[in-house]
Amino acid sequence: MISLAHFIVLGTVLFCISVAGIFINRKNVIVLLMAIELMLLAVNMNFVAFSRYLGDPAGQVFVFFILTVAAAESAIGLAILVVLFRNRSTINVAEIDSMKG
Amino acid sequence: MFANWPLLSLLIWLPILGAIPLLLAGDRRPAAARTLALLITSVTFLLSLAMLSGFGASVAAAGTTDLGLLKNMHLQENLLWIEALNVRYHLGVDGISVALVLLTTFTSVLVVILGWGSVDNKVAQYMAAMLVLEGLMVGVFCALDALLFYVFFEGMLIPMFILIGVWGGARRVYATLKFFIYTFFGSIFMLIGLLYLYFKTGTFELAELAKVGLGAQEQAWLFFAFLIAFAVKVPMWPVHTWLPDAHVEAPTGGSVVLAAIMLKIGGYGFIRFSLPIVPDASMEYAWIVIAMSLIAVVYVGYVALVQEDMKKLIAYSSIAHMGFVTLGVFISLSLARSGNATGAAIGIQGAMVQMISHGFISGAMFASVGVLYDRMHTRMIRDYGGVVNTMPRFATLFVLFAMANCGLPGTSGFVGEFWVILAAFQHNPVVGALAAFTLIIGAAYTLWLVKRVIFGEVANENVAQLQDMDARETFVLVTLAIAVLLFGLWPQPLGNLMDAPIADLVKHIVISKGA
Amino acid sequence: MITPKLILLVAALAPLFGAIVSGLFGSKVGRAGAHTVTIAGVLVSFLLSCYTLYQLVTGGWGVFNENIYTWFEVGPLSAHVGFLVDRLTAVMMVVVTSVSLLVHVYTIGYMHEDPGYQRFFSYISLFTFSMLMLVMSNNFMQLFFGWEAVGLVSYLLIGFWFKRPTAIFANMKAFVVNRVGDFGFLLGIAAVLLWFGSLDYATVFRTADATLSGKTLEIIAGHPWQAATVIGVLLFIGAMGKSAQVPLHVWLPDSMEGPTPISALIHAATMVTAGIFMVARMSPLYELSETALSFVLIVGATTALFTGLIGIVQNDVKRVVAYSTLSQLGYMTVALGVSAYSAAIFHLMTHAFFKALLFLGAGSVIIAMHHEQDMRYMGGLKKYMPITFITGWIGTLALTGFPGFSGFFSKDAIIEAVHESHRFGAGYAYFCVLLGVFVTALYSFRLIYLTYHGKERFVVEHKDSTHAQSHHADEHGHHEPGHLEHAPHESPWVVTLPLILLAIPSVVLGWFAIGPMLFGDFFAGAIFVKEGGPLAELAREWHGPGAMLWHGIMAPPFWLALAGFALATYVYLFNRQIAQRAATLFAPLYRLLQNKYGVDDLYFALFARGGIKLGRGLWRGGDVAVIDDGLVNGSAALVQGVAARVRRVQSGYLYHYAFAMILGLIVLLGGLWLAAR
Amino acid sequence: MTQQILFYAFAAVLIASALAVITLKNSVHAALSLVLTFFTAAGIWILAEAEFLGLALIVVYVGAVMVLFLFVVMMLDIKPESMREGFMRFLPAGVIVAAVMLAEMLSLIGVKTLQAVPLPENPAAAAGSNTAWLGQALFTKFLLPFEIAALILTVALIAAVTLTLRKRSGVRTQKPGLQVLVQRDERLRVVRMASETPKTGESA
Repeated sequence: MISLAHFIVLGTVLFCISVAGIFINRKNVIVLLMAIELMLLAVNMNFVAFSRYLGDPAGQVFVFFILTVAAAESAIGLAILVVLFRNRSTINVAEIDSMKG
Repeated sequence: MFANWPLLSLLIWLPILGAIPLLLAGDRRPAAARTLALLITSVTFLLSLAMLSGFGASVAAAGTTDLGLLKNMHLQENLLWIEALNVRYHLGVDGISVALVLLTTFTSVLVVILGWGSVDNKVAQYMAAMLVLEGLMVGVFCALDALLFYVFFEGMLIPMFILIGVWGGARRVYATLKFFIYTFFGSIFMLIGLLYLYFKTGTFELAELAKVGLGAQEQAWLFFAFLIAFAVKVPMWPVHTWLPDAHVEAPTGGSVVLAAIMLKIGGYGFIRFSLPIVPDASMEYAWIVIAMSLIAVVYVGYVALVQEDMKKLIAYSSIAHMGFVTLGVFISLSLARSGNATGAAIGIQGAMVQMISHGFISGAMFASVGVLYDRMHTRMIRDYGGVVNTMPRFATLFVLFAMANCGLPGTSGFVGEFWVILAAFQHNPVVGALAAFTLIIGAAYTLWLVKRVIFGEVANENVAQLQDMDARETFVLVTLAIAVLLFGLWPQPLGNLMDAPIADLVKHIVISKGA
Repeated sequence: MITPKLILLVAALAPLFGAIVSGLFGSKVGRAGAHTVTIAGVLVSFLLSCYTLYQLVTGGWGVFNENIYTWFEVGPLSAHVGFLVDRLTAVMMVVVTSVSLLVHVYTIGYMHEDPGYQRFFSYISLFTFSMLMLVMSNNFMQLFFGWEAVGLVSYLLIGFWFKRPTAIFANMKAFVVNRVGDFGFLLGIAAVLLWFGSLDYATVFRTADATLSGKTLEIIAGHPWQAATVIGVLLFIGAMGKSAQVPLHVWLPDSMEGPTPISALIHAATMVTAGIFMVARMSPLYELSETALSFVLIVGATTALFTGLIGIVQNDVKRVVAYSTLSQLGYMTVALGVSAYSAAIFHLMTHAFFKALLFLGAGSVIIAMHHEQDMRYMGGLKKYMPITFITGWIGTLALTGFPGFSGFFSKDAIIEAVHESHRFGAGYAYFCVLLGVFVTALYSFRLIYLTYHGKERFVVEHKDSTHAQSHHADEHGHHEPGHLEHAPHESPWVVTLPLILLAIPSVVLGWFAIGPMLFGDFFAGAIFVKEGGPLAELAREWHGPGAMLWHGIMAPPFWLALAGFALATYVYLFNRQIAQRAATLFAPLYRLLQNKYGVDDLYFALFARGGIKLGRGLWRGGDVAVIDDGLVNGSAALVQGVAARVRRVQSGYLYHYAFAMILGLIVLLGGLWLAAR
Repeated sequence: MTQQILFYAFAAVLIASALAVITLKNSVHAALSLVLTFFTAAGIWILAEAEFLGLALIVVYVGAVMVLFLFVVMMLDIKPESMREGFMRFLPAGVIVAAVMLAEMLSLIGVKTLQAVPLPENPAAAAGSNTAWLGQALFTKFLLPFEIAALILTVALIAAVTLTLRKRSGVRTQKPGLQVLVQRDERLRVVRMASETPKTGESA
């Protein structure tokens, strides 16, 4: 029997993996973006589980929206990445520090 | 004939909206811009004179019985402005405001005439900024809703900011920033205070706020919030240092408006906000204001003595004179609380007369410096000397204004100082003595200025080539001279105008509002 | 309808009218127009003043006390412009307008080539108006009004020759020193308002005793001051400024930078006596405080003696007269101090005439000497200008109190009154006024001898050339001292006529005025003296002016004056070397007097330089350093400094921000976890 | 029971592939691992009876987003070695942070208590299917957010295109606007010249 806990634990683990991913892949923007996708997936996992658990469609509607926004986000993020690469010939985050105060 | 006109709205919006055609007329036709500005300010001034007709008739006829402080408010206009916040477009004038509104409209006409020749860069914009400023200042004096007041109060900074920043002198950027940040810093506290009052009472109506009961702690916080806002505006020592810089960099017209009217808003704020809304805290902390005012009189007097820049000297002298306003207001409060209603009335009357008179005198002084500056392009005292030899008519008027500035009887400068000193002596002879010290120090710095600038042999070739005033300048200065002498020899009309609201205010502030 | 009110209004406003016409429309009316209209104005005023005095003396009018208009009204308190005219006022009005009239006439001659002719007439007419407003006032506000207005005109007139650095320094000094006095005066008025709640003379005087008794003011804890003393002393500080009493006397000698006519009118005859008049007017208040009167007495006595001493060493002819004025004002003040108010007013009156005479005479000499004022370059002028010479002698005799002259009666009355008084300080005052008589005689005759007698100490360069056009061209003496272009000559009639007209009252006024004014009830109702004042004592021994004359010859003052006269005669007429030798012999004393006891220098160092230093310190140290640099720019710098450090956190590296977020999350979760436990 | 086995199987693959995403050297491999992650996630969602979202995840992510990722990864010329700098250095820190967080979260969630709670009956059953159930909510209560989401997507589309659009210098293009505005005088010059007739003799 699958309980709520299964999903939530799975989401948590997924989330922590993505956090670790952000940590160890600090140079590679593409992998960073992928880690963020993972993170969103973890969140979505929770949404789906709770929606099912509470019998409320709002949770799944939200997942739907998150998918939309995440798609938009990754489209723009990748576009930025392309422009960035075009201008700087690198996607190494260590070299991108023009926001330095 | 004006009874049914929305006169106050006209006074506010005519200049502001009048600025639009002025801007549309554009740079290309400066003559048209000047004429139009003169026309608008003149019409506004004439309309403001219409306020006086029917003044004195009781407002209580308006119907309701318990009008409180609104009892003396004429020409009220009361519309809902922001429904959600219960903010009202509520205008009205009592004697106190009328005097200040008249001062504003009067000065604006003169300022436009002053700017006629001395401003030739972006004339239309200059005039438009002046007009907007005029409208907003009138609005400040007419607003009976605290938020409306605040909007005008802050809005006023913008045209002034532009005036100094665009037409100012060499260090104008520094001066404008200092001016803006100082005053803005002050008024933020007032906004917080007003919001607190709003959340407590659900209204911004001044008359309602004056009635609401407040605890001692609440009053103290509100008092200091208002104090910071108005003290910066007055300005009181030690938040006065923006004024000399702003004056020095401002164009002549800007200086005149700044000194003649904008400073008065601080004093007006004390009378409209601090005293009625938080009387107990005002009483409790009156000593702070009194001490600050006395420092303004003595300390700033000494500082004025050693200034090398004429405008700076006059600016410091303004601070010292405005010290009398705050002194008068808060002395009255403590006199009122100790049961001396006459003394209290003397103090507030003195403060009000001092404000009006300072409007004329400091305006005239700055205008005079402007006359010299237009010719010599320097404000340094050491560049002058013996101006009387080449500009006798100007020198005559300048000496008159200088005398008024030292508070010579017969000029309006005397009236306010006289009453305030008398009131201060009733409060405490030592306070009176310190206030009266202005007789000496005021004479010293003003006459020293006159000695170095006006009298003596012609100091240098530039002075030797000076031309006496033209008709336009003569008109402005003579008009101001007449005002100075008129209210010096016969200030009673002012007294009549303000008698009723001041008497009611004195009655109001005696009552503690502890909740 | 010719009412007293109308007459008084016209009397006061006529000079103002003249002043406005010649001041504002000077170029239109021209020189002749200016002097005509102002003299006409003052003449009208003079005639109406005489008429007023006549009506009051004969009882045609009662005391006039009415308000003209309301100046300002606050609740129950109102300040008016109004007139209180009783005999005291009327006497003052006549003195002011008569001297003013003569000075106006004199000015035609004295200033006739000055470019500021109309301006000058405007000023002196304005002065006459202001002075009338001062003496005719029926309340404290208007008194202050006139008080300051005469100060203003004095300021304008001292600085009349505005190109002279000394003149514009002197006028500023005069105004500021006067302001020190006015500071006290205004506080005195404030004190009156505090206790009486009214500014009207009538109310204040009527209730003075009842209101002030038992009232005290405690500023320093444990030292209560009597209300009457506080009021008296504060008001008298004003009088000290205006009447140039020690230590506020420093402005008067410097005021001689102004043209001579105004030295006569303002700085000798009228304005400087305003303080005396004021104290006499306030006699109901002063009588309530022995302390205040003692203060007055001591200040007056000090002024009378010590300023006279300075006069001995002055070389400028006008300055000698100026110090003599100071000394005489001291006499008047002494009289006030012993409650002999009417003696003070009497001396004020006689002094006005003979001192105006002396000043105008000095002016006449100055014209003749082509604006040379140094007595060391004069001498032997009696043969060139007989009228000036004779009137000068008359004035001097009156000043030194030669029996029979007006000054004798007034000054002797004061000395006798001081002698009779038992007030604290009266002994000191008696000493001062007695010695003062000697000093007065010494410097007065020194002036006469150095100016009119002895050898001519000037050189006339063109003896043959007739008096020609402009001797004003070089009026400010930038040529070599003692060198004249033309021989001195008697002044025109407009100058000598006032001298003659002033000489008459200087001689005769005392004879018929002393009886009623001092010992009669002339000032009844105007001046109030408590029972047993010194004048009442004297009145018991009063047997008419003749007897007083006889008595005076026996009394010490006469012999002291004679001694002064003798000494001056010996030293300055016969043996001038002695003066030099005395100067070297008593060098420290001489230098002390030359330096005017160092008071001027002290004030200059302490108040002028000190004030500037203080101002600069406050400005640089307070405004610029603490407030602007410290608070204003300091807070900006603080924000900037904090930001400069905090900005390092903004490394710009994405992973730093992400790390910060994650750390935050961990901390947040940790917090939640702790809270959940 | 089957469900449980399936769940654990999917979960294991999910975690393994997620770990692969963050550890693989080659970005292309990482992207492909992510595809696998999404697939298994979709499977788990379908197990949770959220069929529509499971399918949507596959369609949207695997079909569109991941292809985009692969495009970009392949388009950009990235050397994997330079991207791996500091990987080992930060590995311990990453692991520790992740572990601490995991521990905190799990303890906060309270796994034990939740394990006792079985999932209730599928509420979508009443509506017929999960899609209908979701659709009803989406097009009634969440209509406005739905429209806004659509707008956001459009904006993102335009933004992405605008961002990557490049003005190349030296590229010749037609400017029809200018072409239309051409005046006769700019193109044609009428020159007056003497008429020339070929000399008869020269004509061959």
